[in-house]
Amino acid sequence: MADESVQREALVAAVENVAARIESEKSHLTDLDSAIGDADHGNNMHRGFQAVAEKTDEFEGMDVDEIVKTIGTTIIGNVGGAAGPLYGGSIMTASQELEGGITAETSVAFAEAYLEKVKDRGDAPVGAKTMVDALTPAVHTYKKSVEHDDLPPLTALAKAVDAAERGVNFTVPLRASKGRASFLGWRSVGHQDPGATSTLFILEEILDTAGE
Amino acid sequence: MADESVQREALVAAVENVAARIESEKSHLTDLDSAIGDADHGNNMHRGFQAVAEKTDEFEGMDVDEIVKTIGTTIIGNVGGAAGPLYGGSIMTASQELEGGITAETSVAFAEAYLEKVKDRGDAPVGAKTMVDALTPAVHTYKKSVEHDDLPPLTALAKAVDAAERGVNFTVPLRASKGRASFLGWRSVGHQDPGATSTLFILEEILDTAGE
Amino acid sequence: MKKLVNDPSDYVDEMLDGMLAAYPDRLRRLDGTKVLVRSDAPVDGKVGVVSGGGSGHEPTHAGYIGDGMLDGAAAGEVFTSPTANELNEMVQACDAGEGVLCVVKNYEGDVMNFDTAGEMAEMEDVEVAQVVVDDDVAVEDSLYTSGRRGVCGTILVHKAVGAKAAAGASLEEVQAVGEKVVENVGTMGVALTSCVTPEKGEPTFDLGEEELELGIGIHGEPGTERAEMMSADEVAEHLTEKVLEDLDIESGEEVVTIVNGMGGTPQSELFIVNRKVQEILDGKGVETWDAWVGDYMTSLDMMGCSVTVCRVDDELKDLLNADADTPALKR
Amino acid sequence: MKKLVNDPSDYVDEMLDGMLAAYPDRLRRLDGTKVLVRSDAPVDGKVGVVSGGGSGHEPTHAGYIGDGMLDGAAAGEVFTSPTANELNEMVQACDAGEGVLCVVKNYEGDVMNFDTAGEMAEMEDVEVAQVVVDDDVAVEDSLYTSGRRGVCGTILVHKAVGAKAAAGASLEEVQAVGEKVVENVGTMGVALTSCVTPEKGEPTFDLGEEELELGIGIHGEPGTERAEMMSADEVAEHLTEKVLEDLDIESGEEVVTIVNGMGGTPQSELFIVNRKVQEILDGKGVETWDAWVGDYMTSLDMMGCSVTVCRVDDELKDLLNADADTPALKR
Ligand SMILES: Nc1ncnc2c1ncn2[C@@H]1O[C@H](COP(=O)(O)OP(=O)(O)O)[C@@H](O)[C@H]1O
Ligand SMILES: Nc1ncnc2c1ncn2[C@@H]1O[C@H](COP(=O)(O)OP(=O)(O)O)[C@@H](O)[C@H]1O
Ligand SMILES: [Mg+2]
Ligand SMILES: [Mg+2]
Ligand SMILES: [Mg+2]
Ligand SMILES: [Mg+2]
Repeated sequence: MADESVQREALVAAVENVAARIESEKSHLTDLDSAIGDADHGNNMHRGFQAVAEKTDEFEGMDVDEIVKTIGTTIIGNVGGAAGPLYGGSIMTASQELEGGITAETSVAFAEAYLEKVKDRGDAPVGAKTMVDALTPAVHTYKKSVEHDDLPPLTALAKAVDAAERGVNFTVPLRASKGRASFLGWRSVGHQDPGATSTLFILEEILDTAGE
Repeated sequence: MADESVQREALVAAVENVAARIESEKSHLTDLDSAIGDADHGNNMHRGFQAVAEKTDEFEGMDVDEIVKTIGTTIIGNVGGAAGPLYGGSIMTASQELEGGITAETSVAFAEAYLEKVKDRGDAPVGAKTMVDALTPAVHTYKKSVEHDDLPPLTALAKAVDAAERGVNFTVPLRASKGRASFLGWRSVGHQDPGATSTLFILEEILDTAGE
Repeated sequence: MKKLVNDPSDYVDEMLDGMLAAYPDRLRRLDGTKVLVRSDAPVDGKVGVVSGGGSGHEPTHAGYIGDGMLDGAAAGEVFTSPTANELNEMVQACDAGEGVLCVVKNYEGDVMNFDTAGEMAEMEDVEVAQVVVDDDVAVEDSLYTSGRRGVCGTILVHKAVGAKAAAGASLEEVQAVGEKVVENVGTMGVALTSCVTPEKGEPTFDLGEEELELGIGIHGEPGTERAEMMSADEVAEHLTEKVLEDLDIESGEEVVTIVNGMGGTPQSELFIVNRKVQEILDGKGVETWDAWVGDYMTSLDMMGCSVTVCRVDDELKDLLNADADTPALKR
Repeated sequence: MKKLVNDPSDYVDEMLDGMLAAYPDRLRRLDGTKVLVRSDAPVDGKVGVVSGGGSGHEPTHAGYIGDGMLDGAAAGEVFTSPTANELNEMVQACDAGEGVLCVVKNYEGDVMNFDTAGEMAEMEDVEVAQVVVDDDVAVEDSLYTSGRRGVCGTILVHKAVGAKAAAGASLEEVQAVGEKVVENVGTMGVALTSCVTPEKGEPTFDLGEEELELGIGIHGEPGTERAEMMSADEVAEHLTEKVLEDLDIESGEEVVTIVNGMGGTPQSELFIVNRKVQEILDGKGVETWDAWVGDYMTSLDMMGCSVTVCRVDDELKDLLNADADTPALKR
């Protein structure tokens, strides 16, 4: 396990990469939200990760779990909408699992806690056409890869990203039963869920950062 | 000079022809008014002459001057805008000249009185880019043709129509100084005045009716 | 045409019926006309105050009928002055023997029809006076125009003369107050889009994605100048500076301002403009005594706004602040 | 983009500053937030009543701050719920020790953020209660949706709970009145055009010249159904029948109605729709006790309208009629 300052640097790099990715996907995410929502998901995510990126100076000297918690509260305090509490609140709660730093073990615990909290807050089952559809296969795959197949975390994460992508594709043919898209009834079928998509982008950037 | 009932029939025919012409030119007149006014001249004129056309039953038994007066008051009561008082009020006032029926002489007096009243009400000199620019040459030509050249009224009227048309064309290159078009300043240059145009249409129909 | 409309030729008629259905206790329609009056008109012992003009400027005119403002409002067809006949009927219905003040916007059609109506009413022994509003500073008042247009400043005239009449003033006094407002008020407007009249069904003028029209009136007529699209702050600056200059307003003076929406512009944008208008006035040491923001005098669905500034003294402040109870304005 | 706007990311901020500039005596902004409160908040001895949600619905929410309605309103970004942090600050600023009622529109974002804010405030010993408004009858409340949306009926909740709180009722009583309105109110909306958000700068959805969207919400989201363009009467019929059926309103009952504009539709058209709405109610023997017509809950510059019907009893009539003094609504 790498020491704290290496982990801190990795977190900063991850935050910067995610923020940059969200920035470049801003209008893509908003367009997805236009089709079945209210055309703000790109702006919401962008506002949140800009705020987080501006906080990286403060991370110096913080423990890893504190840093992650700060990321969560910053998102809560800047995003609003459904994405704010779902992303921010879940990161904040799950950050407790990272006490003592990021290991293969704590990362699995974090992922599980995060998923749990999203489902708890949003009350969306799998198949409701939400971020849960990207998250669930990703977390299941990550846990199985680490705990049962004994794969190194980086390999496990790559598999998780792959799983998330399938989840995103899975949302397309579904009728939404949660979130704004549910107001459209059958008309939501055929469109990709924005929140699942942003979840995938974030996982991809974490994987990229971890690979470096 | 034809007897009263022939004149009455001619008036009814003229009203019907004018109403039909205005109906077919409605959107043309409104388009002209869109460019330098408020896009209602066609509707205004149409509303007025429809109302007049619906009154022709009542003409039975009226004297010619009474009929013309009724045409004027009907226009006043149905048109509104600038066109209502200008057309309707002037017809009403000038109708006095037709006491005893339409002759070459009374028709000239009517035309002069009508022009006088329009100028009086609207206070527009020639060259202000209004109906006055069509009306003035028409009335001048009509009077000269009848009184000085001893032409038959029908020939004189044909010349007047020709004069009105020159007046309409004359409005195009002018800057408006009266009416809504004056609010546009120099931007009114290059557009044809709607009121001058409707004046020409009416004169053309009167000529056509008189020719029959 | 993107409109909630049935037969376009019933537009004004059905709009008035819809107003009556909303305010059955407040409003009454004169039979066979497009004139609405207070249900209790004429009001005993009070000078009547009436207005009118083309439709399409809602809530102007009938929205301002009620205690402390108008006794009657005549609705013409869209953007077309009402006929003299209907104006005359309105004047007569609003006369309680104290005379009637007509608030007229300076358009030749309106002026000519109100003039004729006044003559008709006077033949029936009704005392009639007029205030002609011409607050639009975009148009020069010169030999080359038919004068300045009456636009959003008219609302302040309605409010002031209505309050004066409600206070029991004479026809002459009510008229004098109206003229005081007219002398001290200026307005300038901008359009981001044309409006669509129900009869025509298409935009009155074409405006590119990156263009706007400055110096527009309220009838969908093109403005005095076409310009490149501007930011809200630039628009606010352009309009406010032009009005202040025209009125010659100086540091230390008190004013009331209106940021008026043309119908299709959301309130949020009007507030963004108001922010800048007040910043400009502040910077010049002009004191805003009251700031109105909203749709007071519109052009159907046009996007855009106008800025009105009116110099106020104690009398006008009292009158603008006085009680009013109308569908569109309550104080 | 045809908007009076500067940097789109300053949209909400500058709008709020513009409101403050218009109502400096009435409103106050909580430092560093997008929350406006009554300048005298918290009001001694009174239950606090607050609301909030995304911006773009003006005059909702801050336009309803004042005597007899809201004590505070939190503005999120356009169509985005405010953050829990800001909602919490609002709740605390509006608590005079009698507790605070939060009026929440039923969107997952709003509900989650208000929930979190409530928990935060309760940790500071503020008693918090909620009324969740879900009046949109277009959406089925079923396993297949996240429930019904809160739309224009929210205004009646604001009015009723605001009046109840002003009358000195307890938090529980105020909440109960809110729930009574929620049980008796239904709304259905139609869009003739999409709206354009300042950040996106383009229509949220495309709609052909001859199409409309039925069953829309107030966030520019597409509706439940696309249909061919209809006349005003057909639109009124469609919306009204659907609401009446859902509420099971019968002959002899009394209701208040709202014909609400979505922002880009002129008032004249709303009155044309109101005419037909009242004709339909009349035909069914339903008695309209009061009819509201105007822009109460908008979607930026969207063209379209919604029809709200709310069954009223004596208590609700008293509360809806009670004095209110806010920028957007006075009684
Ligand atoms: N109840 C829910 N549970 C899980 N995810 C949800 C829920 N509601 C919405 N989401 C996710 O949030 C995304 C929308 O986020 P965003 O557009 O930022 O917020 P809003 O819907 O408030 O405008 C959706 O695409 C969906 O993935
Ligand atoms: N002062 C005036 N004198 C003479 N004609 C005028 C005057 N003002 C307007 N007009 C004529 O009226 C026409 C416009 O009529 P119309 O569109 O029906 O009324 P409005 O201008 O009230 O909308 C103009 O084209 C012009 O010919
Ligand atoms: Mg969204
Ligand atoms: Mg015209
Ligand atoms: Mg006109
Ligand atoms: Mg949103």
